Amino acid sequence: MPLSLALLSIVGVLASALISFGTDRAPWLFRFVVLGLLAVSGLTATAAGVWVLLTNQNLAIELALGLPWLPWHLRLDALSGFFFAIVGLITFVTSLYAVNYSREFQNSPYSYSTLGVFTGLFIAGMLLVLLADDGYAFMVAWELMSLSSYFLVVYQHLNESNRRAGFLYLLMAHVGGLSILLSFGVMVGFGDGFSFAAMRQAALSPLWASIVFGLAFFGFGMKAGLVPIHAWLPEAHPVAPSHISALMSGVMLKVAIYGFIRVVFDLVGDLLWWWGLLILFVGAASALLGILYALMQNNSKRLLAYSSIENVGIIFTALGLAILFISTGHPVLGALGFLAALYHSLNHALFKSLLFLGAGAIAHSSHEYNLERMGGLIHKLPYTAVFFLIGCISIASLPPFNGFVSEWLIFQTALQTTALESGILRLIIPITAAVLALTGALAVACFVKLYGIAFLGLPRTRHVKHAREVGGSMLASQAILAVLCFLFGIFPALTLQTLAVIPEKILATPVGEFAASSWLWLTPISADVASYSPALLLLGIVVVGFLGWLLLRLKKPCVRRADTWDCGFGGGTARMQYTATSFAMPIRHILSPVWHSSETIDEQRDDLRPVSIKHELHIADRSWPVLYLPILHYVQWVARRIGVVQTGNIRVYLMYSFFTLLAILWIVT
Amino acid sequence: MNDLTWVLGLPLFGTLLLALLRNHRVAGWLNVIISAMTLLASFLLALTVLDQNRLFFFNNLFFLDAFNVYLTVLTAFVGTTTAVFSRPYMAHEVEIGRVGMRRMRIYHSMYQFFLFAMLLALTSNNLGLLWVAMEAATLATVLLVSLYRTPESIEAAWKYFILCGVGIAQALFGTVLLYFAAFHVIPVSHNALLWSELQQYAGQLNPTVTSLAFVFLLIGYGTKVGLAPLHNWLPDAHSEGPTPMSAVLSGLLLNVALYALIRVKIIVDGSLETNIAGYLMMFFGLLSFVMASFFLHSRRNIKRMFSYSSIEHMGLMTFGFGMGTPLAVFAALLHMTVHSLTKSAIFVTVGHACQIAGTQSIEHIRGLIKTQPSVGWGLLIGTAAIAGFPPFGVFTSEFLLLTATINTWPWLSVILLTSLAVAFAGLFRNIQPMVFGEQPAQQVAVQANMLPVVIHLLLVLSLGLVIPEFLANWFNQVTLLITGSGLL
Amino acid sequence: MDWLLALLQTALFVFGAPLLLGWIKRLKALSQNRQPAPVWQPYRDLRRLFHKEVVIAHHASWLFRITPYIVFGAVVLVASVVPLLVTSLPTAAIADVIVLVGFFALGRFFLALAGMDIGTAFGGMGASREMTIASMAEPAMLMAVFTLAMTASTTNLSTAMLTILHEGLVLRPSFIFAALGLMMVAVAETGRIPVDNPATHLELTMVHEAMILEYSGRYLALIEWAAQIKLMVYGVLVLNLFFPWGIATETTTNALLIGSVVILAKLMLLALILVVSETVVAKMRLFRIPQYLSFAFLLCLLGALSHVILEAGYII
Amino acid sequence: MLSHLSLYEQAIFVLAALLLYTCFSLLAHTRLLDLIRAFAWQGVLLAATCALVAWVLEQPHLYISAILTLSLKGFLIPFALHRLVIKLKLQHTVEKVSSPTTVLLSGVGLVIFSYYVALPIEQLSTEITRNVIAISLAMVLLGMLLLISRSQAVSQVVGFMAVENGLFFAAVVSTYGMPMVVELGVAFDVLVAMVLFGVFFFQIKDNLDSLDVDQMNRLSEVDE
Repeated sequence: MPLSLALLSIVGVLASALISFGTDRAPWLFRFVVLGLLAVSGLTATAAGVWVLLTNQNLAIELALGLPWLPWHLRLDALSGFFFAIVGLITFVTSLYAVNYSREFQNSPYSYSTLGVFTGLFIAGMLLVLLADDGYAFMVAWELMSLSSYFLVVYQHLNESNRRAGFLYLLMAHVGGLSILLSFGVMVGFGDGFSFAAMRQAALSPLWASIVFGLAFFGFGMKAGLVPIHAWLPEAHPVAPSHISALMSGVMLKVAIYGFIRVVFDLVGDLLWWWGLLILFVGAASALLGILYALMQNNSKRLLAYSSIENVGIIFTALGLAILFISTGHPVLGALGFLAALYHSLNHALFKSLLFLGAGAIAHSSHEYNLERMGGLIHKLPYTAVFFLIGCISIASLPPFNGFVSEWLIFQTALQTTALESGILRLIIPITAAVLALTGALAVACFVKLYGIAFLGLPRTRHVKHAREVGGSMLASQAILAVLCFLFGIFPALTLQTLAVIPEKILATPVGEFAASSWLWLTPISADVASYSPALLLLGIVVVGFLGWLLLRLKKPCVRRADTWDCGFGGGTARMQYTATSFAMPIRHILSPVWHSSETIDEQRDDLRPVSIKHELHIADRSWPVLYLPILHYVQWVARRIGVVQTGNIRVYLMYSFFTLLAILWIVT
Repeated sequence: MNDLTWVLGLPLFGTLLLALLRNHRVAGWLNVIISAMTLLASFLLALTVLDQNRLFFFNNLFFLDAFNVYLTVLTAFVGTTTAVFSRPYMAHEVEIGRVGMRRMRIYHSMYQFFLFAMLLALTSNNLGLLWVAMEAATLATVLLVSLYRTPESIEAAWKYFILCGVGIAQALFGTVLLYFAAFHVIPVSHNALLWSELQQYAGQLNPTVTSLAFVFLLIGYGTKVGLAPLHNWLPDAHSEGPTPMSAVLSGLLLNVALYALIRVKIIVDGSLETNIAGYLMMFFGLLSFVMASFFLHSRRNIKRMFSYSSIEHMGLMTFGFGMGTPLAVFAALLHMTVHSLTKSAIFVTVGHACQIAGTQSIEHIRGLIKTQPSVGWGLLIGTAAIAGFPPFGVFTSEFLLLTATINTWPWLSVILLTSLAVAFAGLFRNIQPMVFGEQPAQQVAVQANMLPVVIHLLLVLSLGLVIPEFLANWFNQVTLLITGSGLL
Repeated sequence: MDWLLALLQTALFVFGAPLLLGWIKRLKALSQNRQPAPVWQPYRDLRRLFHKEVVIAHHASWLFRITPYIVFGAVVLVASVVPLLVTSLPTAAIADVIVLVGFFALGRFFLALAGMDIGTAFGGMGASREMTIASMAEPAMLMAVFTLAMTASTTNLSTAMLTILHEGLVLRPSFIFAALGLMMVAVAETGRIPVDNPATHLELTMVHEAMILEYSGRYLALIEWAAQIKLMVYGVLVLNLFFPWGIATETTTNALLIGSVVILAKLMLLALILVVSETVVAKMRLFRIPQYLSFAFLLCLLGALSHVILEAGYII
Repeated sequence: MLSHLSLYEQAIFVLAALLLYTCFSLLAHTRLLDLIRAFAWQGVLLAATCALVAWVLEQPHLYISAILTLSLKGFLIPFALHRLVIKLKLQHTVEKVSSPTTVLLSGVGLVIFSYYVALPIEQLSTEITRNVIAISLAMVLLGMLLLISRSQAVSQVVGFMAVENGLFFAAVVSTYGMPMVVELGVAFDVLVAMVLFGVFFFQIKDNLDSLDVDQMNRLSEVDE
């Protein structure tokens, strides 16, 4: 039954794609029928996923598609159900959002039909990836997802940046896909057949298992945007329409993580400890570098994209811990890390989508992505401001919201390092945790910058000053996500008890005390090791705040509005505010070698006073000069060299065939 | 009067008729109609062949089995759709005065003659006759390549003529050697060139002679398949001739040449105990594949670029057939089908694109989606299909080929994947700017018939989604024929 | 009963914090041989501030006005979690030390936003500097916590104290490092010299003050008060985590009495140390602070290291 | 040891030697008209061989191919080429072969190579066929050498035809010709090819006013 629901949702999504062919003539068709269908399918998918998760079923079906001897195997189990629910939920929210947002393209050179068709295919691809139960179906769905999202990235193809990003994105996706395909191929080589069941049976020697792991890690890591192969992500995600960015950053990355979990934890099975170490390093590096780069961005959506890299890094760190613990014989702790990863995936999907939708709302009302030109929006977009604030608190992993819970779980897992025998690991893991702590602190700084510059202070440009609050559907969608961020932060115990079935299924280990612990108390290992009760905390903070407020209310409040204190000079203007760049300046100076930055200040001064000061700052991603450009140049070089073969002189050509003939004759005799 | 007479007779009749007909518009229509009738006939033929699996005609001079009847249908089909495309295309060429009436007559009659030669080569049981047909096809296409009489087209035609002529001559030498080997073995000596006989007596042929023969045949037909380093004629011929010709060259001629090679390989494998033929084909296939994938970067002429992509895919097929495991052969057959469908569709769109922009140079074709969305999307989706993105059929065949490679030569699969990625990058970096972005001022939409593109791409798409049972069985029969062991 | 005790302890925190500050100021004045203000001066200041009228910039948003309550609430909650007199109170289980760090971060987050809300250069500057310092300090802090947690194998404060108490007086190199590191971090977090100077209003040097420059009246009172509580919380943390002896483990009257006396003594001592250090050390440039904090981090790292190598013993 | 062989075989050997000689003379001649003459002689010799085989071994159908060869390769094509050369005013052009001696020496090398290649073919026939195959292989390779070493379109055509002569020789002697269908087909193809070549000469002449194929280098991928 849940499976048929899931299939139904996919059919609905595809149907929406079909309908959109007609939307160029009838925009209302797009805004109401197509998006409505998408929203409904999203809800259906969520229902299917949650259902499977709660009842912990494992349903399979074979569609008569694909190859005659290899039909499409589809399966819906707890793991895929969980991610299915995430995808469905975000699909629902974003399509609700798009009802108002898509007006933006009403009178633009870009057609609704393109948007609708490829959005449908994109979502269908993601859902199918989650359902696929054999390598062939998986690859088809995976590449479908990549290809259709490429068309969404280049949707506004008149801007150079979109085209560049699109090409880079598709290239990276293709390379990653091929690597994943190869990893499947190896497993097929040792097992029989492409169905996941057969791959599970495949008996791999540690070497081959490591090769599979390496290929899968590269392929899925490419898609998830791990450092150093992340460079496509901050290019591609921001340039898509905002609700698509939300889908890509919030959901598609999760699909990549799902794939990684499926292949490494489920199909390969017996894990080696050094995999965990590798993932731990790469994950921590991604988290740290991701947030550091995010901190330097002044484009709201680029900033969010980089912070996606950070969060993916955090998730992979947790997975690395899980592998380490499992491979060293502590399945329960491993399961804890695993759960932390899952929970953070869920949370990231929620708040990252929320923030992207918020950024979209800002752009929708003020046509502005550049932080340096925003400011004071809290007065113009009051509701969006509240939701965005909630998003920022959550992503900065501050209590009592959801982001904090998953980070807390990861810390708790890391602190169980004493259980390990190897002293090296016992030392490395806390250091990684410290790196995570640094990441968290930087994240707070980063989102203070984002929110403070964008929403607070004085408006820095005219059109920002005249921005107006966005429409109902956009607000509603953000509200839903904000509320969810709050709820998942307040009732983590319930969620984790539900999720506990997944590691039980995948890793075949009962999960610590989640089953036992009550809804109020979150006690991952045991009550006297660590406990956390966000509900009570919330209660406390409300009570205290309220008491304080009451005490002050006892006597008549006398509040006077006055000008800002301007040190007696007068005339404080918006341009005197701290800018986004200056906000990040101290950190940029302290950690300067991280960025590939060039700063030029030229200052005209007559004898004493400066007349004009021109300041230029360019901050680039190091992965370009280090990784990408060399490969590009190499390929270019070969391509140019190989042209020599085609000299254009017929006698040379004849010589080729002549000598080839002689050579083969020589070989044959 | 059997179906084969129709299949061969119609194009021959068309050749003569169109050679005499003056009015090029009527000729265009007739071209379509005759090709369509040929297609119909080949369908009927296929139906008769598929139930009793091998047929002989004209005292064994011709024969049909699953392999060549499938290629016959494919040839007739692509021939027809291309004819549909060529009608408006050539009309436009006449309008802008690139070709005159006389040459239009040559064009149409040669088009039919080319089809005839292809079908003859496919259906003949006699290797000598096969050779003759191939040579005839070369001659016909030489005329088509030089149709525009520009210095470039003359040059291209000359190179094509000499290179393929010499190559095919070597193929003839190979045939002679084969004949010589069979001469003393096969009782009825004038049957000694019949493929069916040769296959029957393959075991008794002198291995030395057959291996020598195979070398020459490989060089000979390999030149026509476009295997590196014998491929040099291919980009020139593709880029300078009229686009419908490029479509049929890529879609059909290369296939037929490869078909001939495989026929020979079957016999040689029968006589040799080593798998030398297979290794040679694998080597040249891989070489062409890798080389072409790099060639796709930094090209100036769009048609040249796609001709390199043809080389790449022919290399892939040759590699697959060379590998010779049932899975590989099945994959290669599938790849043959989807490649010729996709590639001819691409050439159709490319032809229109060039007419829109009035040039073949890549950096002058821009913003097709704005000028003529149908062409732009056609080109983009066709490219995505040929680059091996699912859910298109090319992905399926490449996937199977990769699986076969991993099962037999695991380390080669790394090379394959790398050059697949390189090739993809090469294709898209050139295509994307042509399709997206702002359009140049002088660009205007042309009267285009996108029906062939739609049909082809839909077919490829459906092959990617599901391979119907009968087709699978059909391919399986062919696999059985080639490798001696089926897949299903 | 326990809940009542917890409430009482929290109240003690909240209302005792100004006293600690007063004591520190007095000591400082004495050390700089100035005429000291009475110890309860901070209470007077707070009272005055509460009665003053509030002046708010014209375009200050609602965020500016709720921030003080949030900051105060967060700090009070933290105070309610930290064992002052007695361990194993029910409140201690609500949050562990990581949550505690998180709550400080929450307060800081809102304070920084409030600073930017006005749209002056000062606010932004203060927020930026505060965030920079905090992001440097947090890893060090957590590293210290981890060292502790690895020893006591818990992040729950009262449990940790109990474990350390049970093990009795063990000389742990790791604790020496961790304690030093934590102290340095505490100095940075509470905005004392040499990281920040609570007594200055020079825009070149001020960090915390720059953020709250626009606050006045009762809002300022709340924020100041919160700062005082924070100071005390850190003090108590350092003391009770590393030198928990004397803290009441069961809720009998004399145990409580002993506990309160002991903690009072300890705090007075700590204040003395702080004052001495503040009088001998000078305020640092902003870009020297990272070195200071990385040194703190190094200490904490050494702590963890020595725990793994020397105490946990076996190493592969 | 030649004395063991029958008269017929000796005759075949003589003809083979002569054919080989004509190939070398093709390589040696740098004037087009001489080249064409030598080619004509080759055709005649081929026809003679054909007739001889037909007469000695009673292969009546070989008479037809003998006649075909004589008329096509012996007279028609050389004559046509001659006419063309005159028409295109090429009779006085002397081709510049980079180093004629190297070409000839490599030709000798090719002959040896082809013997080496044909060596393993012993059983299933007398060594006469083996030698014949060696010779014809040599002729094919020499023809290609001619194609490579000459830059004149005309001499390339001659080289092309020489290649065909070589394999025709093999066909005639070792297998008494091919089945009739093939014979006719081949002849037809050669004829058409010749006609096309004729057409092309004029077009090339028009387009790049000389028949030097080295000047055909518009279509290349170099310097991209």
